[in-house]
Amino acid sequence: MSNPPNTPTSSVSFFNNPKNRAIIFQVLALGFVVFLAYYFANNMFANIEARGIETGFSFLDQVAGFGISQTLVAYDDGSSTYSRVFLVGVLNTLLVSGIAIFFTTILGLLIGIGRLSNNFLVAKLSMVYVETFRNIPILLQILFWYNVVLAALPSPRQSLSYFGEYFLNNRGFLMPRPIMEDNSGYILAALILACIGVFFLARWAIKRHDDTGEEFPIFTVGGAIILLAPVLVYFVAGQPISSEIPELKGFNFKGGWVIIPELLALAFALSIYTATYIAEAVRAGIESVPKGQKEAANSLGLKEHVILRKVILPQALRVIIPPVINQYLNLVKNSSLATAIGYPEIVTLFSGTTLNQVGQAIEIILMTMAVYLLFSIVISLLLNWINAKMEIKGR
Amino acid sequence: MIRMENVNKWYGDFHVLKDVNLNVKKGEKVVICGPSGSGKSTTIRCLNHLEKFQQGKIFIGETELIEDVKIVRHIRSKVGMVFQHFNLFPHLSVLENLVIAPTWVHKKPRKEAIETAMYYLDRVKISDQANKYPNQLSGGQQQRVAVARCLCFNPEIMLFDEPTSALDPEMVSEVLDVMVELADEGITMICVTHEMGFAKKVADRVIFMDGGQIIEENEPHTFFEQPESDRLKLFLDQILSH
Amino acid sequence: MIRMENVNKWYGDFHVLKDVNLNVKKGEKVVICGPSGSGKSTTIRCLNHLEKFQQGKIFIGETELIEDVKIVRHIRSKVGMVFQHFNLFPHLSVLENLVIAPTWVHKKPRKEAIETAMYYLDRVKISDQANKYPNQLSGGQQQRVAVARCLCFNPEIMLFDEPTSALDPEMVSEVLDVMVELADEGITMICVTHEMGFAKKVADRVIFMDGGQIIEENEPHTFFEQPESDRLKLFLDQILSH
Amino acid sequence: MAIYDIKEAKPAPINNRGLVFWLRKNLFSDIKNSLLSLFCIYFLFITVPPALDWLIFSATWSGSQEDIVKDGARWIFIIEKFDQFIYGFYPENLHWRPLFVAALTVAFVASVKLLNNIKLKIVIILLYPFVSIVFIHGGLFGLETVETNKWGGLMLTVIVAAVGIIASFPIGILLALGRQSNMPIVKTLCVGFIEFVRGVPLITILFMASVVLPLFFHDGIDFDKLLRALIGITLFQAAYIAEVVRGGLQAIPKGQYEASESLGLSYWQGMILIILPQALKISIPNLVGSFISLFKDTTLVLIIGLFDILAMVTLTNSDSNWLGYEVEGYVFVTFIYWIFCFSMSQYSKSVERRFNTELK
Amino acid sequence: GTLENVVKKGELNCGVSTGIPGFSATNSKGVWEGIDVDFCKAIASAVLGNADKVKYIPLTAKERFTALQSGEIDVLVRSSTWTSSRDTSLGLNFAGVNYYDGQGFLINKKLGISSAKELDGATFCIQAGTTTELNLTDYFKSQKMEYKAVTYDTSGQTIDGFKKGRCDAVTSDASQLYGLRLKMDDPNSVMVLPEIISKEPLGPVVRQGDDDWFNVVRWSLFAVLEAEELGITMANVDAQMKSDNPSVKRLLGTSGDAGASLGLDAKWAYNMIKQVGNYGEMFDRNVGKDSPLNIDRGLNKLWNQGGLMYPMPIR
Ligand SMILES: Nc1ncnc2c1ncn2[C@@H]1O[C@H](COP(=O)(O)OP(=O)(O)OP(=O)(O)O)[C@@H](O)[C@H]1O
Ligand SMILES: Nc1ncnc2c1ncn2[C@@H]1O[C@H](COP(=O)(O)OP(=O)(O)OP(=O)(O)O)[C@@H](O)[C@H]1O
Ligand SMILES: [Mg+2]
Ligand SMILES: [Mg+2]
Repeated sequence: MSNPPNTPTSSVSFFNNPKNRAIIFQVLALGFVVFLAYYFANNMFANIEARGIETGFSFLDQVAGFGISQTLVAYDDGSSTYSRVFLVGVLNTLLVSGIAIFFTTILGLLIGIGRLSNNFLVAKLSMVYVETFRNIPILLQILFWYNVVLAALPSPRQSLSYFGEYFLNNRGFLMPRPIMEDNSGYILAALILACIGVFFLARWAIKRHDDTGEEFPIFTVGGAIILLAPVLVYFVAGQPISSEIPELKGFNFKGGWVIIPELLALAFALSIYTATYIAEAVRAGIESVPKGQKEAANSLGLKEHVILRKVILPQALRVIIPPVINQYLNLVKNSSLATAIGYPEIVTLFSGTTLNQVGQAIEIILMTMAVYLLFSIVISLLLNWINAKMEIKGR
Repeated sequence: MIRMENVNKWYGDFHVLKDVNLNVKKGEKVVICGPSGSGKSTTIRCLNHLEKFQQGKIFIGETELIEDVKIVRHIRSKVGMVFQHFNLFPHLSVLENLVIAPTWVHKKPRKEAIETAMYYLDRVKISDQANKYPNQLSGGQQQRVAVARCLCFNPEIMLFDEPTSALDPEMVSEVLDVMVELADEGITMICVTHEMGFAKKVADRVIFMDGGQIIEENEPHTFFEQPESDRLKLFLDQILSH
Repeated sequence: MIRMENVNKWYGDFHVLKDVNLNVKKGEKVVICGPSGSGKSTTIRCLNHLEKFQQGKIFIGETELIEDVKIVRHIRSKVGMVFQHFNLFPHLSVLENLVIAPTWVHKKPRKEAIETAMYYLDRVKISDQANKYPNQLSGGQQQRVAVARCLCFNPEIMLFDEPTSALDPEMVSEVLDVMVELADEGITMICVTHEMGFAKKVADRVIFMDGGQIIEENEPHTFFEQPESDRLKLFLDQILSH
Repeated sequence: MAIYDIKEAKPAPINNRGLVFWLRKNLFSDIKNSLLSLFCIYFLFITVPPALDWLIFSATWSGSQEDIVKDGARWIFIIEKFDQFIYGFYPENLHWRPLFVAALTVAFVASVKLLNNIKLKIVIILLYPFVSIVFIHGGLFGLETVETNKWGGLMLTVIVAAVGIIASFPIGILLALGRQSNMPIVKTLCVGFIEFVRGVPLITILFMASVVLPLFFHDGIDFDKLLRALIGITLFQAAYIAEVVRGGLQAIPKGQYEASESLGLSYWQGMILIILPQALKISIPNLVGSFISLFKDTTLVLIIGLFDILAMVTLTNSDSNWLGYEVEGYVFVTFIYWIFCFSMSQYSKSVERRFNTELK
Repeated sequence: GTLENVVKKGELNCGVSTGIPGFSATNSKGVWEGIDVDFCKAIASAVLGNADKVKYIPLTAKERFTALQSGEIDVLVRSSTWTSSRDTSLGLNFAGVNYYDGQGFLINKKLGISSAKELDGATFCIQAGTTTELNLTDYFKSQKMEYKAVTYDTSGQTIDGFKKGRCDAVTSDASQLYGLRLKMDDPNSVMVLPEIISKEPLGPVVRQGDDDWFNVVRWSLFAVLEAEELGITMANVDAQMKSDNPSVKRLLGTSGDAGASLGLDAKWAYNMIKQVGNYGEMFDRNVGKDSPLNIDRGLNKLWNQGGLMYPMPIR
């Protein structure tokens, strides 16, 4: 039962130990990367030095001195600085992304459901939609829609007018700007109160359902309260909001709010393009719920809306949401293509105009990239959180 | 309790159910068997309107089954169905699976619904699993949950579509036990199954379907011992030699 | 041939192997059995360094098994392993599966490797399947290919990890036959299996593991007929009643 | 108790068959559906005939600008500028060279698919890019050099996409392996690179490549603009490929790694012989998907002043003899892109289907 | 330095625009033409003796300076305005002025105005990253008027936006406006307003800190101007080689060492004039009276004819 123990061949060669190998390899890799970084940085500084290019972020405090066609925060072309330009760009990116995300979600949802429709035409048209717009580069679509939008709209003097307060022309879509007067605070208060009220109403409705099984139409009632309360207060408080109606003065409209055509075209193109991906995600999500689930719910006698809310959606959303959020991120990144049609978002304003006026390419491009990285980090954190929340147990 | 009168159904041009006539009295237990594709599932799925049919009439109790949302829902609340793959809701705990129909369909208070649910879970002997999720249970346990889910709204009729065929052999007898127990309580029951032991033990009547029609029906003893039609003989040969 | 000295292994905080001592002589055939999770797989996976261990020593032949790329590769070329799920390479034909190690690890000329491969395929009686792909073979045939793949580099020791448990009952005896034949040729063999018939027939020694340690070892007759420890008695009861 | 006669199958009732039934079932099953159908029909009615009319029936297909009488598309513009759309500024007398490379590519794909001899395959695979570059760029074997600033049009689009995918492939695989490895530093570096690149838009990377990259090198080192764009695109694509390949690697059962280890294969042998062939095979549909994205993204080189097919359309539109033909140009480019992308996506779907049936 | 590099490569990398008619644009055969292009050619013939040894690198406005800084191009001839900040903080040097320009407005005649002062509240199409953007702000601030700007990436897009009615006016260097006007479907429906709101001296740019190369570019410019002043043209340059005029002899290299001190061939100026012509010829051919643009020479006349073009003496 025993072999005499031989002296083990334990002269471990240093390089044959996998641990050592891993360490050596990693040190080499790290060294290579550090060297590369050093080499680039070194060249960069040498080049910058040799060519007398300024460095640092002091340019952010200089006055920019150019006009921007859409600014969400106060911006004065004679006195605002480049840091303000940066902020304007970021906000404009967020604005167009937000609008596009809103519409692409609705459109994608409709098309995705449409693809599963038992109406032959709806299903086929949805498919054609997806296969068409998904296979055309987004840049081409942006250029195309911009040209179409501009070509289709009339000049300011021939504006299409709605209710005498809303106007559509090739300078954009104009609408009245609300002007808050003294008592307008009450309206805001009413809105907030209504929201709080509806929140408690919803809790009460759930409790009542738990206690008695009676359903309460919380969506209709809640929606009505949130809508009606501010309106009511508006009249009670003596109509404290007036509006500044856009007016044709000279060759342009003055006053009011305006949505510029670049924003329209960009939001439109982004929505249409991204919706194809969202539609596919929605379809995959709904198809991922086995047919038996619906049958089982039916055989329990559940109503259609309860089936949708309690059985189908919770399972489908789990599959739908991650790809959809990734598409949101893609949409934000694609909004950078606005530079082709001159919508003033971060890339146009900062990597474009500012870069050219200031000439500090490295700082400016890094700052631009940092903005997008920040977006993507926030979105992936959100995604992880949602994934963790929606996980089905026991899989 | 259940009356099917000359029910005909087509899938496109394919004639699946041919003049099916079936009468089941209150408390009766009927087993349906037959080769694969003979229309057994389709027949019982017609009974709670999971499938539409094109000709004929079906009555559940006094009510005729017509395409009307209210009536369909009313009938479904009287008819419980247990599927081959159980179709539990994987995102809900066992308890929630049981509570969902009573609270949303029968407007029961949640507390009451939970009590009932626990009662039935107890009856199928898995009340200790109430807070687990379906995927954490074995096949046999899942099947019991499915049975309990139906029982929760106290149906007058239970339909079973091959409730044991997806189970490991050990589980089969477990589930059959539950069904036998149910049968003893006098509930009306239609069961598609090939478990001959079960048929012999509890069925009042066994029905043999083939090619979309009822070929032969009889009480179990005669059915198995003295089959009349050739097709049934052939079929019994096959499953018994097995 | 194989010597394990006080081998200890932890997964995180979980102590999987507790002071395992094992001596296997050249040509000896050892069967390891024990309940699920008792550390059987872990033990034999340590022998060709698929798992690391934290304490103790293992000698294969004269060589101590240490973390050194060369030595590990040397030892692996002496030790063949057959997995429960065979782990054939599905993208390679049967012949390529057999040829890959000799040509790439042992630097044999391809022609020679093919000859050896055909020889061993012949020995496991599937030389006619040489050009098929693993997925086109039955479980039993796949298992034979896995055995042949090991034999191709002429190992001194063969390890089997439950080689039959993924097979249909008919296949089991087929595969066991191949193993018996191998055993007769005098190769050293360690086999994790619950096939008691096999153990009785070929094993020189049977080892019972539980909770990460060796509880009892004996020659087969005594092992099965006069188990000493209570745990083994219980275990044998279970598997025999089954 | 009872035994019944066997009945013949009857045809379905008339209201359950035929065109009328099909229409009822698929288009007019209830009021909501009927409304939807009517809306769709109306929509098709107002869009399809005018579109077809503009595209085909009223279009001008030949002749000169003076001959345009009809109100439809003026395809003569496309025909006139066709060579520029395809070859950019590539010298006219040398157009046979890109054409030859196109033919070569077909032959290459065919031979890789059909040949069985692995060694020959590898030789061909290694030789192909080299031969293609020599033919397009020239400068060797007595071929006249054609500078990259003369490349343009569809040719440039295809080159950018092809180089992007070919060059990014090995880098992507290395990144994927790095991300899967258990060496913390290597892993961190790879994860950092991948996530960074995936987090920023391609055009910022292109800006970086076109504007900043030259600052990173010594004075003497002078990269071609196209080359810099290609470097940017390759790094970008590599990060996406890495994620696709990682998906494939994760799908390979652990047993495959163990088996290759237990046979004594080293890490790289195991990877190259056992794991990667399987992982890449399952990744094919996703690889094609990421290739389609890249192909679409090539349009962005327009923004850094390279003249791909889309940029050629904008450029040819500033020819003062041919003003106002953007629409035809855009439609043409749209069509080209659509054909390419759609056929690729159909291909990847067919591959996916084949895998699904092969799965056992 | 750059000079040696260019000689070694045998080719001049010249940065031009992506399409400004008359300055640098491709013709229908895809060949580059324009006054800026001609100046590239002139430098190439001075340095390499061959006007065709130029590699044109089309650049958008925002790429141009970085391309020069990074060494991608040897010289930038892309209608770039000479300003103090560009000359100092961008690390660039302007070698001279090859076109005196000013910013003007292009409007649709339908607007019915005749002066820029009536443009209060108008929307302008402009190109990103140019001095135009800044001047516009200054001008409207000083006039206490309001305006809106739509900023595009390239001049092509700018004029497209104008064509489609996105803006009331295009503002840009006046010279460009004439070119852009030709891009309209009906050039007569638009007009250039008389006001010039800024000084736009356009000239070739080189990197700072490379004086040899700077000299070559600067004196190439002076040489073509000097040639015009001396009446040396493409057609008569061979005959002028025999001229006794000392200035001509110094310029054409038959006496003196102007070429050598620049590090160039003695026939450097001869090559330029022979292959590209003098400044007047370049001007007339590309933007002046022999071109569709038909721009008046105005400030770009020689000093002795009432203009600002004043070549420094070559001696
Ligand atoms: N949606 C459908 N469309 C067309 N044919 C169908 C459809 N569903 C079922 N069938 C056909 O109808 C016939 C009856 O199906 P059914 O499921 O009722 O058979 P079954 O007797 O339950 O068989 P099994 O024992 O296999 O469950 C089969 O031939 C089947 O192929
Ligand atoms: N990677 C791991 N991490 C943590 N614990 C593990 C890991 N692999 C195995 N174990 C645990 O180690 C113990 C021994 O596992 P091992 O696979 O050796 O058991 P076994 O005797 O082969 O069982 P079986 O008969 O089921 O194959 C088990 O309790 C198992 O849960
Ligand atoms: Mg069935
Ligand atoms: Mg095991």
